[in-house]
Amino acid sequence: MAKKQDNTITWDTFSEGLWRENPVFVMLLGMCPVLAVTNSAINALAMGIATLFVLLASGTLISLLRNSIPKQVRIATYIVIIATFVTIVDYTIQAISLDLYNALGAFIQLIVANCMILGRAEAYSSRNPPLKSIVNATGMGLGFTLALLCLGVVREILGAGSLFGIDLFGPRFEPWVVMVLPAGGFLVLGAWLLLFEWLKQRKSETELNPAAES
Amino acid sequence: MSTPEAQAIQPSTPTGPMIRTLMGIAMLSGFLVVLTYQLTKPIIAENQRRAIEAAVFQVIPGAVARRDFLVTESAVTPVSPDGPTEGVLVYAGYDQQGNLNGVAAKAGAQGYADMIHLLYGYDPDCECVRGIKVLKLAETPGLGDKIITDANFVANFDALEAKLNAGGDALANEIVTVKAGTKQNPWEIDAISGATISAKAVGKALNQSTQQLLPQLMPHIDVIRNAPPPPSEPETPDSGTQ
Amino acid sequence: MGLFNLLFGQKGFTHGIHPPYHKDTADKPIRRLPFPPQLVLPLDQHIGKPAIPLVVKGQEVVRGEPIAKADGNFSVPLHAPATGRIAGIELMPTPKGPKTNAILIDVYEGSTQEVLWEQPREMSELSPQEIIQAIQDSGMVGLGGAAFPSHMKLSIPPDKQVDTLIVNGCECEPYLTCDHRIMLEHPKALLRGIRYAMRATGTEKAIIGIEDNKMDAVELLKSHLSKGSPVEVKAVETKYPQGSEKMLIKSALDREVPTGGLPADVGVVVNNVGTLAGLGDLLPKGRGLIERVITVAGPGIAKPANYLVPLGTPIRYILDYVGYEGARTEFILGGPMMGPAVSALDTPITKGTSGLLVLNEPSIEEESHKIWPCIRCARCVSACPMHLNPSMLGQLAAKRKYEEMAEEYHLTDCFECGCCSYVCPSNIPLVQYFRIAKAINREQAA
Amino acid sequence: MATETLSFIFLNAVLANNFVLALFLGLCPFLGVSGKINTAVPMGLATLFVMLVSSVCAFLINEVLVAFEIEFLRLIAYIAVIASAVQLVEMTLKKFSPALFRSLGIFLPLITTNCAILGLALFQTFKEYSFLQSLVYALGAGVGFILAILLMAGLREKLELSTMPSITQGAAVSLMLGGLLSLSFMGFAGLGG
Amino acid sequence: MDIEIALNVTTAILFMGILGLLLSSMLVFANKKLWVFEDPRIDDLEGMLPATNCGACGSAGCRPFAEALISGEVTPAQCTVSNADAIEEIADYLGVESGDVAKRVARLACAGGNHVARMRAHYKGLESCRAAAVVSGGPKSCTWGCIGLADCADVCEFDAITMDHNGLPIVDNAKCTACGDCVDICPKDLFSIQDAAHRLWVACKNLEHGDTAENDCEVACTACERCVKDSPEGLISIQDNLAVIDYNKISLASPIATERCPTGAIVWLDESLGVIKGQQAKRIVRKEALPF
Amino acid sequence: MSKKPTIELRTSPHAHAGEDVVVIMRNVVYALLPICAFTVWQFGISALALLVVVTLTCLLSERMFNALSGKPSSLGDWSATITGLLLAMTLPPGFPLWMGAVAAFVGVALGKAMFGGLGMNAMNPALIGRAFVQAAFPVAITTWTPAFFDGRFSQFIPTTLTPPFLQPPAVGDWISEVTVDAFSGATPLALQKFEGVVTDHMDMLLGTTAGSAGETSALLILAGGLYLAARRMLDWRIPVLVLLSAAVTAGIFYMIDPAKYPDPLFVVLSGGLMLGAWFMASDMVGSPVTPLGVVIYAVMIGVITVIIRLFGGLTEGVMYAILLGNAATPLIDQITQPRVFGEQRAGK
Ligand SMILES: Cc1cc2nc3c(=O)[nH]c(=O)nc-3n(C[C@H](O)[C@H](O)[C@H](O)COP(=O)(O)O)c2cc1C
Ligand SMILES: Cc1cc2nc3c(=O)[nH]c(=O)nc-3n(C[C@H](O)[C@H](O)[C@H](O)COP(=O)(O)O)c2cc1C
Ligand SMILES: Cc1cc2nc3c(=O)[nH]c(=O)nc-3n(C[C@H](O)[C@H](O)[C@H](O)COP(=O)(O)O)c2cc1C
Ligand SMILES: Cc1cc2nc3c(=O)[nH]c(=O)nc-3n(C[C@H](O)[C@H](O)[C@H](O)CO)c2cc1C
Ligand code: SF4
Ligand code: SF4
Ligand code: SF4
Ligand code: SF4
Ligand code: FES
Repeated sequence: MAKKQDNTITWDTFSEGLWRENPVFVMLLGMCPVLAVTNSAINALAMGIATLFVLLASGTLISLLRNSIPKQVRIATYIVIIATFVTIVDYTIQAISLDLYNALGAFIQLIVANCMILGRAEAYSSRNPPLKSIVNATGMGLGFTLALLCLGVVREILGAGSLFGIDLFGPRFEPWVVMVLPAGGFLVLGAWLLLFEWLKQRKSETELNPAAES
Repeated sequence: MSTPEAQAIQPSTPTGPMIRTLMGIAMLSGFLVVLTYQLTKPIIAENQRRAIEAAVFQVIPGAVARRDFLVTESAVTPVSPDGPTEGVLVYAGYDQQGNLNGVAAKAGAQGYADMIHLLYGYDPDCECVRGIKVLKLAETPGLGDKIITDANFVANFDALEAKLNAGGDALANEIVTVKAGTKQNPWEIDAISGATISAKAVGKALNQSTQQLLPQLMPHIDVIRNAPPPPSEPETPDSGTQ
Repeated sequence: MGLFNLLFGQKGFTHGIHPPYHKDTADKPIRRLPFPPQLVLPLDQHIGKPAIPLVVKGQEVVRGEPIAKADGNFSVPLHAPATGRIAGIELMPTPKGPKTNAILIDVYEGSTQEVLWEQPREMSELSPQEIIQAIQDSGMVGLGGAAFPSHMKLSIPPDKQVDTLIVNGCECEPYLTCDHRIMLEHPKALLRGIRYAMRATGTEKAIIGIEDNKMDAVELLKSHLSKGSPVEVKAVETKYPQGSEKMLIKSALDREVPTGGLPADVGVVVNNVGTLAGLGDLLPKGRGLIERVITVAGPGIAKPANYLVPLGTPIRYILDYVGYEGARTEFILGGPMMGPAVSALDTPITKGTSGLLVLNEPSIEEESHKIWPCIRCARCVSACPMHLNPSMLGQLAAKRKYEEMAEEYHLTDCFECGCCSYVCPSNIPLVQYFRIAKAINREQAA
Repeated sequence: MATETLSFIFLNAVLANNFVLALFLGLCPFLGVSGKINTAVPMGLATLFVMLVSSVCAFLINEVLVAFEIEFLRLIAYIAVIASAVQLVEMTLKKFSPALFRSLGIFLPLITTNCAILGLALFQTFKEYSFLQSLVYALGAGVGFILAILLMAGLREKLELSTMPSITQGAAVSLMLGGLLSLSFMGFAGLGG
Repeated sequence: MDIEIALNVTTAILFMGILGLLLSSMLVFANKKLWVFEDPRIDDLEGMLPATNCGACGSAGCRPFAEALISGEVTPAQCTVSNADAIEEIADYLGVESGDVAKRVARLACAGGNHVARMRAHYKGLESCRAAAVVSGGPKSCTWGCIGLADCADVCEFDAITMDHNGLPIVDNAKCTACGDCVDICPKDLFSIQDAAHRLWVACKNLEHGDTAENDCEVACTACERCVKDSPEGLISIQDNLAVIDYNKISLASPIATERCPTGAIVWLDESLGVIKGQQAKRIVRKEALPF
Repeated sequence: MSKKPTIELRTSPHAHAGEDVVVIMRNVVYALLPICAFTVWQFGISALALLVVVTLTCLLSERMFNALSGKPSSLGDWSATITGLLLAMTLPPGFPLWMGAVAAFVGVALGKAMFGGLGMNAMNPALIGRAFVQAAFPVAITTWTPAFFDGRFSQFIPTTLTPPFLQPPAVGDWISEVTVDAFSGATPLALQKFEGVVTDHMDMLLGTTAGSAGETSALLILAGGLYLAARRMLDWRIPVLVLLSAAVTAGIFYMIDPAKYPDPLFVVLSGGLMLGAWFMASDMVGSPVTPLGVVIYAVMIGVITVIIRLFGGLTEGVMYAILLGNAATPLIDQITQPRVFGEQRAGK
């Protein structure tokens, strides 16, 4: 783009990933982990943090190297860098807890293929200085984690009657098994999106209405 | 589409920098990854050992020490870095005194959603399965996972008969899963109503595995019985796992 | 294929509908209607270029005299339907939409209204070319409703071979009986007209297709035919839209007119019985088309019947004459399936008008149903004689995807018969949608 | 080495464990490119093609990795090789068959970094499939993807013509449809078990 | 043990090195041999365009317009949908002048709201002008006039058209991008795209004259020819009973032309005051619809 | 002319077959009522409560979504009533009422309202509701209770009145209390699949077996379906082809191994196939409009049903088969556009 380079870091640099350009709710990127591992809040959190780490680390490195990577090998380099950090995360999680590792399944490794990460590398880190990239990646990563949690919490509460593994409703609660199944993932995310759309429309209506009345 | 002059200029390919960058980055990655791998390897190995051990001790009541063996058609040999690599891996569990309490092996069968992988403990003395542990499960939570949580179902494996026939080439009675509440023989598994499929998969897995393993294992069971005590005394497992 | 075809082993067209026929006027002989005080004669009563007036305001004209001439080949002249004085050439409403120029004639009250202008000719001496010219001079257009200039239809382009003339006596529209009456009352004129048309087109064979609810007409016409006559009378299944030329050709000859094609592509010309009876009557006398038979019917009419009316009679006048009651009324020119409703009572009867149907309050209420969304019941699909997918077309139209309708769903093949709308339980005005779509596509193409 | 029969592997990948609807892989293109049947078809075909390519690549590389005992580099090696292979195919197409490129090729870059592809490569390795088994698995996964994306595209085209309330007109309805499809595919669970 | 690790590390690095070499060689090869030109600016420009693909610019959509921009066939300002900033950005990017295009808007040649124009019938069916128009030209007495069922407001993607309380569409000049959708949809061809700077306007299409026209609609052009006489020679003429303005001579126009119009069919459109009718146009105070 | 009439302008055709959506839908309800009545007679007040609660929830949800989207009430078109009745009929008679209400709400919300209401839905709302609760509460939805137990008109099945969000109690003890001979707790299908026991065909025809509330009496379903088919309110080809293709598929396997696979008549009479074929697969909203499409759709449903029944993890596959059929309908419609009259046949 022809836009002039703007190196100032603003609140927006950080917050756009949280809400305005939230990778999940707004951009619909990286959907697979979002739906696959959010059947419990703890998995969602772990996945979010892992992604955040990869986003941050690869973003930083790419931003640092951005001027010395020839355009033609750009993508290949980014992928290798991202894959490196994903492997690191993969082994780290195995070292921390095998149970968690088993619960997340192959999806840790699939972070490599998370469209969001390569997308951010391309669109942001390769064009901005490290500090700015870090701030932005943190925002994006947190936004992603937040979205995962939104799903994980709902799915765990309904699907297992617990939150972060803590039983909420006692043993007689009937869990809604569907929520932890694939279909539930789709439906809960769909429901969240509906909710946001509804809020958005209500907001724009209230913005319009006073004008119309006066 | 484009102006002629734009078409003419094919950007030159910076061969040197391209190769240098990609190779450099690749080697750097290789280094980083191998570093992580080496750093975490002992921890992960320890994690895995503990997980296996916990599972083995769980399915072999009373075991406190374990040794691994490879079962092949002709022999049973202890696992060692320079021993054979092919064969079925079994874990032998010994009690405090070094007596063989049982042998644990892996089994698997297609369940409702995906493969169910189990570890079961086989007691050569009573010729029965003494316990199972589900290693990997993708069944429906709340339904399929009853094969872990349902006490009645788990009780099936207190002593599930798996006796070889006279010829020693197959089970005397196939292990079968029967409808909940209709178990009559020691080689039958009472299914779980509502999760018949998962329960059947367990039965099928056990049947398949024992049918294949026992004819090879039993003739050589003494190799395991008489094996020297485990190389290094493992730390006493928590009492909870027993 | 319907039960009829199974039983009688006759090949017919598939799909179509069976609306209630209401042919109550079938036994009412054609009667003449008195002349109205003023006639309104639009210059474009036919498809093609409007005629060019030959008269000026204030001029006197006698009955039968040409008052407008054809503008080129794709046009026909107009003749004065009554003796009187030209009141002007003004914009007047027509059923087509915008007002168009029409010649107004103040009819002389005292006149005997004899036809005072004619040029008799000896038909047997005319060559096919001359017959065609005579037909154009008579101002004849398709009386079956389309008002397509008959001489154009009967001139077969040199690259086409036509072997059969099909005479359309189906009259499949409910209520209408004018064609039925013409067949019963003027069989001779009809057969004469058929002979002229066969000579003009050089066909060896003619088939008169009549729906089997008019067996009296079938018998009568058969009795007029000699053995070995090239003309054959064929009863076809009573089913709407049997009278559509594509369907009739399928039923009579088992030939399918290709999409976008004309009957001539399968070697056929189709003419309405009224058209041919008119030709049989007018050509020897050398007269112009100045009147036609229409069926006036419907629940709102006191004296439903078939009337011979001068062209240009405003429907207000007909209504006054036949007597009609009602406050909220729908006036339809033609049959209930295809006829357009008119928005002004000054609208005149034109060459293409085959009936005047009057629906008053109760019947209107019956028809005004709520529109529901398409429930995909597929009734329209199994009603459409053209085997289109009106359900899909309707849904696309509602979303204004007109191009897709034409390109992927054969919109252009729809001839607006109305079967789909008739059966639609959701009351979706499918045909209306299709007309809009076609209009817009036409405009876009232009 | 896994013992499953080829037909079981295929059917399982198409129906019971459909990559998109049961395993949650390849959702981005599934949601993104399912608006029209006309684009969903080439997308599906391109995915199938890439899956076959990457299945072969992954199998070969894995042999190398195992030989050198450097399995820990698997992820990097897989993704790098697959991405490059696909890019090579893409550029070759662009150069030598612009027509094919326009209909299929423009989807290739979208697919390269898509988790279904990598997932396939990893799963076939975890499951210790033989070469043939891997290929059949890839075929099944690809066909399953085509099935899912075609159904989705058909439904979405139909919805184009409906009068949906405004709040459901965005991405939400695609997800809901995905959910409903996923519910419907649950019927195949346990097939062959 | 340590040797093993060292070996492992070396293998790993070597492997990656070779892999990197292979991949980069491949990419080098690809870039040299398989390279196909595509102007990257097209994508950039497409990103800057509004992506409405409305076609008002005369191209088949935004991407073709971007291509035309690059080849210099068009100027950025010809995209009528982009706002001034966006056009500026595009011009900057290309290093060209944004170009000036006179603001054009859609204008309605009918003033016959339901308070002044008569209905001759009672239309029932689809609430759409197109639909009503295919039934005998619609229910309105004036068969040329606005049916008022809002097809134009429906199709306008820019929300530039609202229906007033008399059932007449009102164009918001600020929002109108002159895309022409309303021109296409109106079954009565009442809309046309006009220069916003043209002030003189005939808001009628009725081809009747005198009382007949006024019977249809109280604000119809009666073809009285007063505007023709009051204007400079040739600016206005009567064709088919309708006043027609020759916009080639628009510079001669002044509000004088509207002064003596008896019905107010010819109007002066003022930027701030809106529609101005002549002094002698009869005042219509009726607010509600005419009785049937 | 006496007085000046008001001219009405409407589009042609000015005649109409007269049978509108409401009439069709009302007749479907008529056809369903005998089945409902039989269900109540069979399972008592629990079934009645389920029917009422599910149908009312459907109606309320529909009304609520009408209000939310600012549309007029659409309860008058009876389609929500049909959804409710059919949904209730596919649930086990002792299904907890609160779960029934969830199913109804989800069915209307996800199955219908989300797409814009009547006619716009992609898949069968009743089955969406059922598929959802089947996935959410798989145990409850496979808990069957015996038909014609004593005291069914004075006593609820214990699971029926489970308080919202709680687990239904176990019914094993209660069943042995109310039944004299041992009730196996299984439907004919489950009996066949897991025990290899084939239920008497006559029992299934008459509906004296266990099963979902409304799927047990094949005879009444047939009668209702035939009534609608005779009045041309459903497309007879769909149910006939569904049943036929199911029977043929099953027949093939039966011929291969009669000991392992059930006979075709059993397949046709058991489970929800009858109800599904006559009342659900035939729902025109989710079925193709083209003649060839209808055939493909129906055969597909029949075959998938049998495949799931014989080889899948579940005992019954009709619901999934119909949902899949619905999902494939747009595609089927697209590829089976009929040959237009006069369109040149290839090679002719
Ligand atoms: C969403 C869903 C999940 C299911 N999950 C399992 C499962 O994990 N394990 C299982 O054995 N059956 C599962 N089933 C199948 C049935 O609950 C049950 O196996 C079947 O109806 C047999 O019933 P029975 O065990 O009472 O005879 C599931 C069914 C559904 C609808
Ligand atoms: C749906 C439909 C129904 C028609 N019904 C008749 C009819 O009943 N009788 C008739 O003469 N023409 C009918 N026509 C017109 C014929 O297709 C054909 O134009 C006419 O018979 C040609 O004769 P003509 O030019 O002499 O009018 C119908 C057309 C359509 C599209
Ligand atoms: C369908 C039909 C249409 C006719 N149209 C005309 C016509 O337009 N002009 C005409 O002079 N006679 C027409 N006739 C003939 C008249 O019925 C009849 O021959 C004529 O009115 C005799 O009246 P005359 O004694 O005034 O000649 C038509 C006949 C039929 C059957
Ligand atoms: C023959 C027939 C069968 C129907 N079957 C169903 C059904 O299975 N499920 C349902 O929700 N509605 C059914 N309906 C009603 C209606 O079509 C349904 O509410 C629509 O799917 C809602 O858009 C049926 C209607 C008819 C006429
Ligand atoms: S109006 Fe057109 S679409 Fe409808 S039935 Fe007739 S030909 Fe078919
Ligand atoms: S008849 Fe009407 S409701 Fe039925 S499919 Fe056709 S358009 Fe839809
Ligand atoms: S201007 Fe045309 S489209 Fe707009 S309301 Fe009037 S008639 Fe309808
Ligand atoms: S539709 Fe008409 S009013 Fe709306 S922007 Fe286009 S030209 Fe302007
Ligand atoms: S995250 Fe799986 S395809 Fe994008």
